[in-house]
Amino acid sequence: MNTQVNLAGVTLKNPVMVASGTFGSGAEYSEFVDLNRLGAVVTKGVANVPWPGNATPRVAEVRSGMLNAIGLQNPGIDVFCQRDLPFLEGYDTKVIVNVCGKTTADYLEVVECLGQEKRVDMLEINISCPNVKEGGIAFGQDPKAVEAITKEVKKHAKQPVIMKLSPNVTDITEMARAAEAGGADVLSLINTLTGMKIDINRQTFALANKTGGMSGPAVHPIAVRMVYQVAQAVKLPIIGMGGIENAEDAIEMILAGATAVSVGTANFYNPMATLEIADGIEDYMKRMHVENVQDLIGAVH
Amino acid sequence: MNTQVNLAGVTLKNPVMVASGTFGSGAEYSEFVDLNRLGAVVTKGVANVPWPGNATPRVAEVRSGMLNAIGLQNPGIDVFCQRDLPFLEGYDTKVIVNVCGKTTADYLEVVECLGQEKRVDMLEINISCPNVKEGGIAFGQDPKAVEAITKEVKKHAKQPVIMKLSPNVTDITEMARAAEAGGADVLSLINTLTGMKIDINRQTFALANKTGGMSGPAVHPIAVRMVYQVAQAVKLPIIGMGGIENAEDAIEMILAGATAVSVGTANFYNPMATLEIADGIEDYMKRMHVENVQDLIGAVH
Amino acid sequence: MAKIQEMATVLEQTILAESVYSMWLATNVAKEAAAGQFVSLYCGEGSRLLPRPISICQIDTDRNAIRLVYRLAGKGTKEFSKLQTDEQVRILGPLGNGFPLEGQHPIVIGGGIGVPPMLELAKQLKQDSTIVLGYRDDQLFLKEQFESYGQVEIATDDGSVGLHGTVVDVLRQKNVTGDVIYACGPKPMLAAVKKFAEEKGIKCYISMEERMACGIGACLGCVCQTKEVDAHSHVHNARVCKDGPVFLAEEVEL
Amino acid sequence: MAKIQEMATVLEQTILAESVYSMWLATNVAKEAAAGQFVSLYCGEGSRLLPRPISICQIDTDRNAIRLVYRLAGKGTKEFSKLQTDEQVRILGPLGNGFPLEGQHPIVIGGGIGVPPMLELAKQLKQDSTIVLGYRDDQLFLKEQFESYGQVEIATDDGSVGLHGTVVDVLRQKNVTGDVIYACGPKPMLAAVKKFAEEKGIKCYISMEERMACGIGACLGCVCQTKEVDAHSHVHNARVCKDGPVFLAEEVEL
Ligand SMILES: Cc1cc2nc3c(=O)[nH]c(=O)nc-3n(C[C@H](O)[C@H](O)[C@H](O)COP(=O)(O)OP(=O)(O)OC[C@H]3O[C@@H](n4cnc5c(N)ncnc54)[C@H](O)[C@@H]3O)c2cc1C
Ligand SMILES: Cc1cc2nc3c(=O)[nH]c(=O)nc-3n(C[C@H](O)[C@H](O)[C@H](O)COP(=O)(O)OP(=O)(O)OC[C@H]3O[C@@H](n4cnc5c(N)ncnc54)[C@H](O)[C@@H]3O)c2cc1C
Ligand SMILES: Cc1cc2nc3c(=O)[nH]c(=O)nc-3n(C[C@H](O)[C@H](O)[C@H](O)COP(=O)(O)O)c2cc1C
Ligand SMILES: Cc1cc2nc3c(=O)[nH]c(=O)nc-3n(C[C@H](O)[C@H](O)[C@H](O)COP(=O)(O)O)c2cc1C
Ligand code: FES
Ligand code: FES
Repeated sequence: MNTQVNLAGVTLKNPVMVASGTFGSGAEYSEFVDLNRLGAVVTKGVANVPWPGNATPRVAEVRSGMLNAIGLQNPGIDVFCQRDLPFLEGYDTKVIVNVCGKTTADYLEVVECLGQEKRVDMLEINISCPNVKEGGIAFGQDPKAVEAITKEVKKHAKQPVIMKLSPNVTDITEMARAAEAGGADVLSLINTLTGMKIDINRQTFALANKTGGMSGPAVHPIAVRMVYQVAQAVKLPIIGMGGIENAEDAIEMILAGATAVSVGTANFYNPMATLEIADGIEDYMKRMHVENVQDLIGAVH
Repeated sequence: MNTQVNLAGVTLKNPVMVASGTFGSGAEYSEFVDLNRLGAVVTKGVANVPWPGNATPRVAEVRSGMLNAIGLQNPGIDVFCQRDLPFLEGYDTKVIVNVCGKTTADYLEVVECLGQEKRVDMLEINISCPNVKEGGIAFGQDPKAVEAITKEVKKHAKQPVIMKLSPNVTDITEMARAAEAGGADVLSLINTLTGMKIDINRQTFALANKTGGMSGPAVHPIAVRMVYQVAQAVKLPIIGMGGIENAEDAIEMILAGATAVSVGTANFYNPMATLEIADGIEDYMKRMHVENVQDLIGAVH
Repeated sequence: MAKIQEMATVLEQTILAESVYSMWLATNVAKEAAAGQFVSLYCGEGSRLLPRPISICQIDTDRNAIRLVYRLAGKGTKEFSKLQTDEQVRILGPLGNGFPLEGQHPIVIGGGIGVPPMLELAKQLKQDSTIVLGYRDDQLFLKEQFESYGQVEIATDDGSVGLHGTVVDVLRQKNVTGDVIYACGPKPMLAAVKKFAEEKGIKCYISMEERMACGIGACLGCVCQTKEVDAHSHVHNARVCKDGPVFLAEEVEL
Repeated sequence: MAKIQEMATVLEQTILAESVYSMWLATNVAKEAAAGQFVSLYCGEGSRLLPRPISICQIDTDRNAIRLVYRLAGKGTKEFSKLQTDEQVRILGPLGNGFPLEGQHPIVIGGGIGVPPMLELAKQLKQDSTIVLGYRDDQLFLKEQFESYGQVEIATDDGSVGLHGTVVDVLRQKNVTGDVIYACGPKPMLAAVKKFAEEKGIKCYISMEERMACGIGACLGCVCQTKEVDAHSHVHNARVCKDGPVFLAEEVEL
């Protein structure tokens, strides 16, 4: 049985990755999960300088999901390279670094920095964070901006570039095509959907930031739809994510057109989710007599 | 205690309505619910001629929600006026007729027809159905189209006009402002979010139509966010809907800026949901010492 | 037949065959129910919202109880299968129209998980019925009970019991005759039964299945295609949950 | 202190006061736990995904069990309150850092639902502790047990028991002295205790609370503001779940 998949020349041992921001840089979860068994670890978004993020409360529960407004707190690229990357050195898995910034220059600074890091296999450019005032989603809701930043990043990047798309758009295929036109190697989707929760007893917003990004099983059908639409619209490989909590969810995403999948929120309530999903995909392949996981990609269309 | 709310001059005895397409024209649910206790009944979308809708399967379950691709099956405006409206004659509640069409002319034909019906208190114009190829959402994702159709409808309508907005857009406030510019009296939101489900065992789409509209508690945080954003952006009263299953959900929507709320999918799994919500709002008002429900509208901002 | 929404109490749960469960529920639905009607069961798990429609297999008015026989299909039926005596489950019913009781020599046909709804019908027919039951393999269920109500013929897909073939093979090979047919089972079986009935000129009622959301006729989720324009919908669609699940075979497209 | 994720078994559930429950759980978390640490409990209901962090109130290594004392706050705690003996609940723990055992004359302060985590601490201190507990009203809980571990002083918001006022009123009016303070309770109480400690120059540990998603330090959901740049985050934020919940009062902004 062959569970390997290929993302822009990078071979993953299996299609199961983790979603940026839900897994730190792997250290915390390494107590539960053998990182060697993951297709790739995607790190929390990192900027050129440390970001403090938003005020608390930063997380809230909603039905079959959650809202977060972390606001991309991160220690900055220097600490990241000195502390977090060396930790991953010891593992036989691919490392994808998620990059955020307030301006194009911020993104490029991080991308340049990471170009020198051998341990980094790919870059994931977050142009879709709904929780920061500048940067983030502002780059991801306008096709011209998507194409422009993709082009700039590609000019400076040493590693293959994944553009991470926002679901908070009228037409996701327009953004996908813009990223493709800009030279993206891979697309990942979806980032979180903007949501809000109000505490009716305290008559206040559940999150200090008022709005937050919704993730978890509640968003899965929207993610599957968008992955499917993008798979029909562009030729690039897709990393599918949004609400994947078990093998069934992951397989749905692959059948819709994803080459690999990322598991996010599910880690929070089931630290072993990624491994169960990797096992479950193999079980499914056996049951359905599928020799090569690549035969499942986009098989329903 | 005063639970009355006012929508463009129409007074509802309480803010609890039903969402179009989830309650038929009231006949089926009248076995469970005293329709006299509802603020308003909103009927299933009706077109100028009978529509057969989409192939089955038309519904699928997703976590904390469902997908539907009914495709606006309806018996046409003539049968509606002869059969369904007279049924509602006997009840002391407001009647809002949801209108759909493939072309502007279709909408106008229905609107003209309904102008002669005394039992109809308001019109809700569905420019946001994701399940039909022509009409529906096509009118609702472009501000120019929203404004144009609103203007046309307003020219022909005898009753106040509610424009029903789609959440499948980058910026809901843009659509709201366009409807306001077109002369809408009230806005209602949200219609369903486009989603997809794949049956991994049969390797096929769960819905014959491939995509369907997602509704139910899973979409509630997105609906609350959009209601809040629209309440900040326009002066029109808002009917809030999307995933309301209990009084807490309804109150959240009102605090976010909705003047009234519609209950949709919850009717399917709790036929008494609307009455429980109406009671629950009163309990909340007592508990919080709120004399007038209107004092809750947009109270969190 | 007023519809009842309430918490029903499990009286007994047993396993009849591999993945096939039988559950007796104490519920006022029993007071109103007719053969061929169904109920909606709701999950306790709050993320699963839609009803699981299950046909009524037996009605016991003395105990104010109904029996449901169901096959494990997914998460909902799995949840139900774990219910123990005295536990509760939310129910809405009775739903749909049920079978009209007609004819002198009825032919009662059930295939697979379409077998259970025919039991109450066979009981109520009190006629000289021929009962034809189709199963996958030797995991039969309810057969003994049917034997009290008529002449039972069996077909299995793998030939392990009775005739190796389908229920329609039984009808043809055993020259089964009658003046009305009642059938429930998978769509291909219903199509074959319909064709058989047309050939022989026998009136034929079939029970249909479709995905449901409301279960009471409001959402238009569960339609099947009709030959003529339907009186309610004014298009070629009838609601399985309200206008059915039982239809005259000639009226629907299969 | 390895973290354990498993199904814990309810040994006993009792009501201590209005809306305050005590639950003993058999779990291997007991083997690893320290005073001041907490566990994440998970709901059985599939639409509620996030952990409910609950402090460890007592550790019984003999029975391999921990005790949780919690107040009904919403749907999760309501679900837990219905768990009966032998039923199971998913648990992850022990989490966080716990209280360091220091000083000769500790002052142990608990307010409201901040009382329970201080019990195991008071037990382990084995010192001449002064224990100051604040309650809303006469619905006291755990008071008797604290009395085995030191001199107990009570304050209530409504004056129905002990001093009419706050725990800090007790500290001042009774001239409580000591060489280290441990406190858990609502934020305003912690702020007042911190101020008191600063005035008196007493070392002070406080246990913080924040909304959590992962509970293990990965999501950065649960941060509190720190005075200095935090060693892990490199900003003025520390993770309550991992770097806390216990902090030196002077290190955090309240
Ligand atoms: C009128 C009617 C009578 C039925 N009677 C019986 C019976 O007596 N015994 C029995 O075993 N089964 C019966 N079924 C089928 C039964 O409804 C499904 O097997 C059951 O809903 C599956 O639920 P699940 O949660 O286990 O499966 P899942 O696949 O997890 O269910 C997901 C969703 O799909 C729906 N669904 C899945 N399969 C079907 C199906 N075949 N028909 C309709 N909806 C489905 C479920 O209701 C649910 O909303 C009947 C169906 C209908 C329409
Ligand atoms: C480190 C720590 C230790 C705690 N120890 C105890 C204890 O020993 N006894 C006790 O009664 N309570 C304790 N709490 C508070 C307890 O976590 C909440 O009361 C509980 O999570 C409420 O859950 P719910 O589902 O009933 O409420 P809901 O309001 O329905 O919960 C919704 C969401 O908000 C979260 N949430 C709600 N209130 C709080 C809160 N105060 N703190 C953190 N998250 C919250 C829930 O975990 C859940 O994710 C502690 C909190 C923390 C952070
Ligand atoms: C707490 C939290 C933090 C996140 N941080 C980031 C981030 O730093 N960069 C990013 O691109 N996406 C971030 N995301 C989005 C996730 O990577 C993912 O796209 C989204 O959560 C959907 O997947 P899920 O439903 O499996 O969680 C974050 C999500 C959560 C819940
Ligand atoms: C089965 C079904 C049919 C619907 N039909 C219509 C319709 O005819 N016209 C319309 O404007 N909205 C229709 N809707 C959308 C609902 O009115 C409502 O906007 C949406 O379902 C969100 O609310 P909910 O989550 O409470 O269901 C339909 C929704 C469902 C689930
Ligand atoms: S399930 Fe709603 S009409 Fe049949
Ligand atoms: S809850 Fe995730 S870092 Fe603390």
